[in-house]
Amino acid sequence: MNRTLKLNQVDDQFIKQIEQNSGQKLNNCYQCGKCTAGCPIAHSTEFPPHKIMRMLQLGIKEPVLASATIWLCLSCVTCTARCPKEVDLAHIMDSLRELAIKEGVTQARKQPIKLFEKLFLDAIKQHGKLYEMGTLARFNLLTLQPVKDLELLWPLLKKGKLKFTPESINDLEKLAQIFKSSQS
Amino acid sequence: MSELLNELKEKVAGVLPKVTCFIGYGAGFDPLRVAPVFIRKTEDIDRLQWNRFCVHNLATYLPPHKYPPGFLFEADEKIGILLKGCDSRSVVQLLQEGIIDRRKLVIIGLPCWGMIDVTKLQGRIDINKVNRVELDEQTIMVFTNQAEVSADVSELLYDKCKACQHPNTLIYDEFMGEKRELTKDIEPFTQVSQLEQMGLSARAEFWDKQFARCIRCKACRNVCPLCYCQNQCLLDTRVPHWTKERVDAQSNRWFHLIRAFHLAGRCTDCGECARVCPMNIPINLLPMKMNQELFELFNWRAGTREGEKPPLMSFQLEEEKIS
Amino acid sequence: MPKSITQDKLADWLNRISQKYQLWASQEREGISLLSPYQPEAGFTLERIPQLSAKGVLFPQSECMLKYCYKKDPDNPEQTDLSLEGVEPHLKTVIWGIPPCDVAGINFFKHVFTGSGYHDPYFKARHSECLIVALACQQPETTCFCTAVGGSPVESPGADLLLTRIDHEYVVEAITPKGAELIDEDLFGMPEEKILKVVEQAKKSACKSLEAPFKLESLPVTADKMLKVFESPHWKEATRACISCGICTFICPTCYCFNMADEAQGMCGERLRCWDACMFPGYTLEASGHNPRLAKFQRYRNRLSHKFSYLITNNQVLGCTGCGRCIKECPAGIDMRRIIAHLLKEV
Amino acid sequence: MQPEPRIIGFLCHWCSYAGADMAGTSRMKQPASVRIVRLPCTGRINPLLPLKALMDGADGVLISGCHPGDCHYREGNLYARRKLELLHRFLPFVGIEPKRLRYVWVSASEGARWQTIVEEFTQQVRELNQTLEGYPSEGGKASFSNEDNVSSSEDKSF
Amino acid sequence: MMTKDHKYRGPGGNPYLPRLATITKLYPETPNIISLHVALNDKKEMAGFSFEPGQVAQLSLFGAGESTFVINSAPKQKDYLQFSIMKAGEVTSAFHELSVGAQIGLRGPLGNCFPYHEFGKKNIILIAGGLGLAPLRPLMFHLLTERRKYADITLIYGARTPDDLCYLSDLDDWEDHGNVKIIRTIDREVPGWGYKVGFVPTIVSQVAPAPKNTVAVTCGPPIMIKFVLVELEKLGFEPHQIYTTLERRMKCGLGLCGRCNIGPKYVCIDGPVFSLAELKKLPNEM
Amino acid sequence: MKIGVFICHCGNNISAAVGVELVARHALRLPGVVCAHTIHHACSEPGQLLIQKCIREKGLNRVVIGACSPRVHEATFQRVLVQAGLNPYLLELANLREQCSWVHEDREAATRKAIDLIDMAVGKVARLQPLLSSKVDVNKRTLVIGGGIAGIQAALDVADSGHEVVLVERTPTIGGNMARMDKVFPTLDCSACILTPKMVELATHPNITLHTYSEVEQVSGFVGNFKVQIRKKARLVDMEKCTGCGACTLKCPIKAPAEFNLGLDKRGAVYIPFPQAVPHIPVIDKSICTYVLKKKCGLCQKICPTDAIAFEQQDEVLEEEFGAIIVATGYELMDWTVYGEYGHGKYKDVITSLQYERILSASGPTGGHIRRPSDGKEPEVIAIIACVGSRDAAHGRPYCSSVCCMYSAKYAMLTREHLPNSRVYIFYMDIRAYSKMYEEFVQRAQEKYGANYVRGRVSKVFERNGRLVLQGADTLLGQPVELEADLVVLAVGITGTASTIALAKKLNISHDEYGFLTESHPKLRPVESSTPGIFIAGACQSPKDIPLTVAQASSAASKVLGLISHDKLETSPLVAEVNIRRCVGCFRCLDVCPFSAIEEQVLRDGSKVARVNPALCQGCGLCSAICPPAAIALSGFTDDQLISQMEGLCSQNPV
Repeated sequence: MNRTLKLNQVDDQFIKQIEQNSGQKLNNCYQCGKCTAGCPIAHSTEFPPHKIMRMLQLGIKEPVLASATIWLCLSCVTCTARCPKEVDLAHIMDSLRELAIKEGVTQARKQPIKLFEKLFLDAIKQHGKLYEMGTLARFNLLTLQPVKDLELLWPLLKKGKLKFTPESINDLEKLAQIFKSSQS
Repeated sequence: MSELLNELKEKVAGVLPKVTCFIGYGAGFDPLRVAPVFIRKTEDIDRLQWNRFCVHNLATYLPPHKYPPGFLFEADEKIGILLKGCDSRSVVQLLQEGIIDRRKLVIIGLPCWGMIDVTKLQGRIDINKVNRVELDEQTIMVFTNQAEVSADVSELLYDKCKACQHPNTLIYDEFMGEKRELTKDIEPFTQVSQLEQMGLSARAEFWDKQFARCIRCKACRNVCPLCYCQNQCLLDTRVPHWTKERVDAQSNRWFHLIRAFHLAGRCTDCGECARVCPMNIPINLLPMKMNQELFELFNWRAGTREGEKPPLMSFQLEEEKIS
Repeated sequence: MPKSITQDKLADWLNRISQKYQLWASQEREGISLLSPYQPEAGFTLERIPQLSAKGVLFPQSECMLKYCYKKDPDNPEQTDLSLEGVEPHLKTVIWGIPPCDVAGINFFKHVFTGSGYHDPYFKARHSECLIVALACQQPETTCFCTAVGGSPVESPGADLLLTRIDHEYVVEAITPKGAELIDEDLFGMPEEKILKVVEQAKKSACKSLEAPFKLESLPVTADKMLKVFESPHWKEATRACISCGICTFICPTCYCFNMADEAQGMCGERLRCWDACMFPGYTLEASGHNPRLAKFQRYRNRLSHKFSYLITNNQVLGCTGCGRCIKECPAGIDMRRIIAHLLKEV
Repeated sequence: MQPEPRIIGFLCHWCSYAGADMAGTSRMKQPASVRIVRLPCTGRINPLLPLKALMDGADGVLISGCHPGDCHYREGNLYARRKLELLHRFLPFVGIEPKRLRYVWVSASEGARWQTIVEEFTQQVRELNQTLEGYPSEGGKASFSNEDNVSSSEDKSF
Repeated sequence: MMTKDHKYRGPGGNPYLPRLATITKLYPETPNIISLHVALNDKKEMAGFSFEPGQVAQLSLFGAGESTFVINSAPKQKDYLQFSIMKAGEVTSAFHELSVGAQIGLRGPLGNCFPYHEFGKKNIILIAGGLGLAPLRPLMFHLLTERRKYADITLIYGARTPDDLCYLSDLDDWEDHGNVKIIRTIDREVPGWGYKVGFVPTIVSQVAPAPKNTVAVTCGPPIMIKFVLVELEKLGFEPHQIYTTLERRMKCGLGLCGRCNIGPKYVCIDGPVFSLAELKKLPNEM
Repeated sequence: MKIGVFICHCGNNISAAVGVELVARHALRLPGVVCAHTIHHACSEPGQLLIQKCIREKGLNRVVIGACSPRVHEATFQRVLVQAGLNPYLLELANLREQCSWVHEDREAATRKAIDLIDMAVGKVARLQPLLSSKVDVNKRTLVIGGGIAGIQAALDVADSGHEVVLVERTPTIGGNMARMDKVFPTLDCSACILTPKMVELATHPNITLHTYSEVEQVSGFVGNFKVQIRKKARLVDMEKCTGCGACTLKCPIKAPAEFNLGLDKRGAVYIPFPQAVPHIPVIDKSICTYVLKKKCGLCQKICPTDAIAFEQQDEVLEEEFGAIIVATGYELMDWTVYGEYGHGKYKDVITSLQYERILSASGPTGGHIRRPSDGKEPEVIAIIACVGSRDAAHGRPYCSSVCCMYSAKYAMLTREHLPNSRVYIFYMDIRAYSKMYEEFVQRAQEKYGANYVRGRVSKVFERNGRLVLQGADTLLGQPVELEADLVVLAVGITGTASTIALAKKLNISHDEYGFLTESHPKLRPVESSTPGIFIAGACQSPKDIPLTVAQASSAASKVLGLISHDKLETSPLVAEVNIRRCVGCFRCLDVCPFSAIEEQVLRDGSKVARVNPALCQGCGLCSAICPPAAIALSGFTDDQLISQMEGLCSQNPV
């Protein structure tokens, strides 16, 4: 990454693709950093959101697609909500993930993230809301790290933050419809 | 010394046709003293003296403001003068202030090894009864009718000579003898530092005592080459009413403080004020303290660099040493 | 009959005098000898001629002549009242141990301030209650010339007592009855005959040791001669080095010129008289800006003419006691002896 | 209780006097110690003025002008700064406590700063007064009082 | 002439102490000269106060100081003394700030006076410039009280501008009722000025009074006096026919403080009036 | 001396904290005070009348008023004195409100302080002297120096109000730098379209005399009365006869770099700087014309249809008088060649912003087509480097040139309009787009025109394979970057000009180390120079864009109109005065006077003393603080008055 960046070798195609897929003008970003400031995962990633934006503006493709950021993104949409230039960053992240999957830029390290996404969505599909205990237990077992985060169990239970049994929403029918339509 | 004197006489003989008057040193009332002489004729050249008693700063006769034209010199007279290193600082300062005209001045410069402060002999012998003196480079022998004493010249030097920074005339038309090198760095403001070892109130007391003696003969002011306001001196006026008539320690202190401030950045440390004081008050310390501070603040030493603006006549937006 | 006192008893004597009188004696300060109000702990010295003459005791450098006070009544603010109070000093004083030339100076003041013209009440009051103890001057200084102006280093008319030192003993001659009262019998003894002879001898040799730099004829002739050399170019020539300071006048035993000025503090204040010096350029400066003695040679000429001519004309007294202080202390090395000698030769 | 010290303030008209006015307009309470002499500019200050104030018995002298670079007359305060610094450094040499003199820069908008400076400086002078430290002389203190100070003592030496 | 025994004794015999006095009237004479009427606070002393024309007094404004002024009221005037003060130095400026009722100090009379008793039967020519008329004013009053004793009286009076002329109403009065010939002059032409134009010495040479049986008295700025004396001598006046009053910086007024001397003479006690003959004997130190 | 003291209650603003009756009673004890009153509102009509009544009845000749700050009501009370027949300067105010009652709570302490303040005021007032302000005639003519947009606007504004204006322009035409520009931000309208009408208006305005190719040579005098020498340099073309046909310029065989196009092309020895020049009259460059140099050629003379070529013409020096002067001398680009790293002038395709303006301009050397200087090709990649000679302490340019951000964005837009396929990179540090529509302008450049902004300075420009390579960094990315460009435009910083400095010396106004003129007060007197009567407008004061320049020019014009609306100027009598009897002629006052108000004066006896020109003196008092014998005194603040004021405090009786 620390090689000198040749500005002339800008991947125009990449920029166009992202702009098209996301419907956002990358140049609208003026690098104020508010996205990063509000991002819950910014601290734990190599490229915080604003930097992703900057790289996109310059057409830097591979490092962006290979970065954990796009997978760690929780889609909490805080960035989009707070962007003074109305850039829908969450949308751009989606587009990036899409492109990454399409281009097969998925490294081994990133697998658990995909797994987590799957388990997460499964739980939602099933209950209409998150079943923390179940999802985590499955994730830990499937990633072969059964005792991970076990020390958190007791304090969370004590405070009533974790429940052994899942809760479901009332109208699971409708939820199923949503899933269905989104997959089509 | 005597070689230098001969050279001086030759030089003056050479200079005299170019000037109307040459200011030098001549015999005083006893062998320990000299007096300024004003040589106008060739036959008077023999009155010149050069010895270890020639302490007077002859520059004091130069500012025309001090003596209205026609009373000491005519307005257009060209003057020759003998200047020691320390005295030449006064001339440089006067030139800097635009008070004297270099073109009307012929300066003979020389190296100086320091002048003997005859008052330092007092206590060893009554200096007011001396009728004979023998002097060589190192030793002085002094005789009265009743007694004699010999002393080491280096011990008897004026304090200013002991702290001499400029043994050679700084600005001159002709230089006699060989320039003297200073062998070691000498702290120029020792006299000031000595006094500063006292506490604050001790210093106040010291000055109270000193100023209680002052008789306001104003010789300190009048002998000063830089005090050229003469009649118009602030110390002589009642409008504005800066000074009080009563001669007491309080108002004498004020008198000398005013003078010190008027000399701030201008005093060239010639020490004449202290020398002429009939009450032996070390008045030169006040302007010397100013000099010390101005040196520390602005690296300023009056009378050493012509053409440079004195620190109190100039400023910097950002002062290096003032916060 | 002369008495004598040994050196070790002098302090006792002074202590006793200082009980009854304000006593002035010389004190050693910063390398000079100064006539000061006597304090036993400060000691005294007889080694050297005092730096300043004794005139300051009877004619102080600054003296309050009167006090005034303006008063206002807040109920009648447009009216301001004035009160005046003269201040005349009455103090029994002894001036002790001064040389005959300074005594001559006081005699001179007596002529001028209490002579034929107006009397000066301040000097008069001080002088009338003042006793003078003179000390014969046995080893004159190189600048001394009292004999040339009619004085003597060892005789002191005008003093009340005269001391002459012989080794550790001082022979005391009472010149006036008032002086005799100062001699306390228990401290004094009778001098031996041979001591008195030594005194005579010493006095003679002291006089001999003084060479007269010039010879004056009678006072009126001197006055006349000095007036005649008024236009001499020598005045200008001889005073080129003068810096117009006041040293010569302030330390002079006979210079008496003064200035009068008010100092206010709020509504009250005092009128002071302070020594002034005719050598100051501003001395005769008029409010119009005109100065009749603008050049220093004119001022110097006036000073010496005053001493050697005008005072003789007006007060029949010569204004110089030959103490030599003005020569010794002149910052410019001006020697009035040479000038007088030179001028007298011109006529 | 010790009386409030008397401090003479020399303030330039354009910045500091206006700043002191500003403190007044904003009712910023201060010790009643400073008596202000209004000047057009600190450049007008001859160091002899503050010195005379101290010699005549002022407990303190507070000088304030425009901030360097902001002088109404361009450079008056810059000259003043040099002179006052020299005065400040010189005072102890003749036995005057330099803490009795302070020079500061206060702009027309700095009422609060003026208030703080007055409080601080007054406190500093109060402390000095308790020890009578660094008075120019004993006579100095007295001349503020009611005493008829016109003296006739003549203990001169000759 | 006044004799020296006519001394000012002062309260308690101290000649340095002034008597207390009050300013009873004050009015501007010219833009920088005021005239004061001064009355001694002690009514008896005031009534007994006598002086001769030419004599001076020292006025004290305590706090500012003391200065010498010639008494310019008529010698017969017994309820006040008049002084005219030009603003020049510290003391005179302070006097200009006073108002009626102000308390001042007065020492006097001091000095000698004009030898008017020697003027009998003679022509008298008075020559004055500016405030130099002040010493001549009491003399004129005195001469007019005994007008018949004297022959022609002429006054040549000049100033820089018409505004600088003092005692204008007196001039008219003397001219109209005193049988005095008055010649007014100013230095430079000014519109509306109906009299002579030129410096006083020039006018003196123009008027050319005959020296025979005449005395001339002149007073004014030193430079004017100097040239008037020259002119008079040119006209044939002998030194003993010419009188002038001198101004010197005075302090004590008693011949003691030592600054107003010209040679052995003190202006304060031997003067201020001198004849030219006397002056010629003195060293040339004007 | 009759002093009246009036203590104001100020409603209860003062009396709440100060015992005003006690203060007034105390005042009666002070020397010279003949009456003392308290007044509820001294500034109110009854208050003023009471003061006047006392002045008249008691014959007061000095007045002390203890009330509010002199900054509030000094002028009011001065008028009260005048109405009562007293000189207004015989007044001293004691500030009992802002500096006493409002800031103290302890009533006793506040009263004691109030008494002190009255003591001081009485002390000072006793020494005050009546002062008369002198009046000087005001010349109604205005000189405008500099014919750029600032000078043009100022001249038109003053002239439109019916006053006579003389405009002096150093170059052969007016228009200045604005005339060089193509489009101007933030609207991108054509510079010439808005400027040239104004130029023509100026040239034809009945109240304006235009001197182009002229310089101010000498200035003396003071506000209301300046005397100015103007040198009209010889054009060698008779302006009366010339019709501006331009035939001569076409025939001239000599070629020299054209100043107007900043050396991008050449002009003849006789030339018209640019097509819209005003006056549209050629000038002959004497330094290269062979006829002038060697008396050979003379083609122009031969061809001129109106015989207007006048080789015999000489410089002419005019002496004119003015009441006010507006300086509008504009700016220059700093000498960017100190940046060796940017090619040092070595690469033809590294050009300055002003050069790029000319390239963009339809009347420019390329006819408005973007072609690079080296080979005339259209560039594909254009790099703009901002802050060249701005915000750069190392090159002695610590300040922001304030317009580069904007014109860089403008270039990006114009470039993309001209060459839609080009790429524009702007290397910048910060974007400063603070004014109306500016931020939007920059955004537009980025968003609509695709300008590539790279945050980071370029460290080096060098050539590689016929292209210019820029070594930079993207600080947002935290990574070095490199760009190959075809044309590099340096946004060169703006600086004051050497000729402005020289002019400032003649005018005696101050300037900073960069050659910008210094305003009298950075906030409150932004168009006044340090010398009264001389005003400054435009970029000669600081880097400025056109809207600000025009605003300042109009502001200077209104200041001028304010000044010349008076027939006479009253000068403040609070100025320094020399007592020539005391002056010893050391001239320290002359050295420190910031306003050159002090000059030497030779007296009749030949001695030299100082003299103050009261019209130039601003009353700062530096001179009186430095004068050793106190010969020069600042009226109203003399040593005597200040000492007396201090003694008032030190010597009076306490309560």
